[in-house]
Amino acid sequence: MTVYVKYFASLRDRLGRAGDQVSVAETTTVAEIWATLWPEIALPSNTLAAVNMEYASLQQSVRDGDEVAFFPPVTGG
Amino acid sequence: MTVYVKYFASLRDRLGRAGDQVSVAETTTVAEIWATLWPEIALPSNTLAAVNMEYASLQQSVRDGDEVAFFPPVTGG
Amino acid sequence: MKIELRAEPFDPLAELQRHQVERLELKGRYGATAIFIGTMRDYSDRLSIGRMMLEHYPGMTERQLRKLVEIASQQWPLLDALVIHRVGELRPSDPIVLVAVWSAHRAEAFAACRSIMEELKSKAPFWKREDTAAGPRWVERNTPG
Amino acid sequence: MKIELRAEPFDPLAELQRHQVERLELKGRYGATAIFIGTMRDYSDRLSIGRMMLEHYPGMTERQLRKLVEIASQQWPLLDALVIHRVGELRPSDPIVLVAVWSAHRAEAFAACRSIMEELKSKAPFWKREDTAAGPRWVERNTPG
Repeated sequence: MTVYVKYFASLRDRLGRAGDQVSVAETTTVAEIWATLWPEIALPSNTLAAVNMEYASLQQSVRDGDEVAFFPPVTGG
Repeated sequence: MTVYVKYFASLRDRLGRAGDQVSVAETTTVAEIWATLWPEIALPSNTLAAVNMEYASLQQSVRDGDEVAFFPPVTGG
Repeated sequence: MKIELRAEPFDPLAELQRHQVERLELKGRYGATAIFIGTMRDYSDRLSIGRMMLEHYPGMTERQLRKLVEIASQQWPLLDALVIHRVGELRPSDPIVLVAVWSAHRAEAFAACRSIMEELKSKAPFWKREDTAAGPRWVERNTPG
Repeated sequence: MKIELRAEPFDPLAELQRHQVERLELKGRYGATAIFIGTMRDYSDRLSIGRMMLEHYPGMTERQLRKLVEIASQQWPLLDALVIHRVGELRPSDPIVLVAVWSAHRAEAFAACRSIMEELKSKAPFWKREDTAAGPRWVERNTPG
């Protein structure tokens, strides 16, 4: 299945790109998507994740076509 | 000594006037001023008092020329 | 810091605009503005209200307002504060009170604005007399904050 | 209830004026308006700031803002709420965020306004990058409320 990945703010700057498209097996979790894309970069511990624009845990499974986002702590307001 | 007394809001309406001028002995307290002026009306228990525009207890002594005020709980804002 | 009583209707947003223009030197220094506007409702305890008289104690009211804003300014690092309170005859939807504070960060702005309102409600000598459908009545106490 | 993102500078007081004119049917029903305005300061951690970029996650930001205002509306009896947040390039003294709530009584207005701001700060996906005298830097975390 295909998953669309987005990175924001300092994390995007560090990775050097704003997103990825990745093919993974069914029942893949958010954490496994990161590990597939960035095997040599540990996910920074304060990173937040979202699936389809809702906050998600790293253990959440994703589905075909989902949009997964990784970003640092938010600093609005 | 002479003390100037003011009443406000529902208390003034009930007493039928906005103030009094009263001659009392030295070391008279706020409570005694009320009792002198209104011997037949017990001071309503929620009445607030001020001496020279600062909140005062009923036990506070007043001085010659002081302005003493009695009024119900405040309801501004 | 500015404290005013007004005998005529006032527009809180226009007052804020005017006040900020007078304090241009603060621009860029404050990160937080907390504002409270109290407005006359057209009902109270299920009775329709047509008019309200706001009585005060000239002299003491101003003094107590100034004192409570000064206490808040000592408690929190405020850059500025503005309090305007109506007196006299009000109609429903007329603004009654405006409290605004400016500070570097939001925590102190929220806390000071709320504290000034609560202190004002419990200490500033104002009294409301409502003209209800069932006749005039003095408001006996403020609702807890 | 209205939630908006703005890519250009906005005037919070003018927005409030406009919004209230659109909601004239609420006049006389609300007794309390609590407002918070967050403004860009010209300094941060003792460094002078000349410019700030406010990045967001289009789609998710609006969704999260709407959600947190809805949660506040379920928690307190609000008559109306307005949230406007800037995105894009800001200059010192530019407004960043406006949160306003209208309700019958002050306790719920204060509580809801503050809650919406705290939730926004911790959950709405915005990120600040400041251009300081020492170069650009991402703000790493918000100060506690």
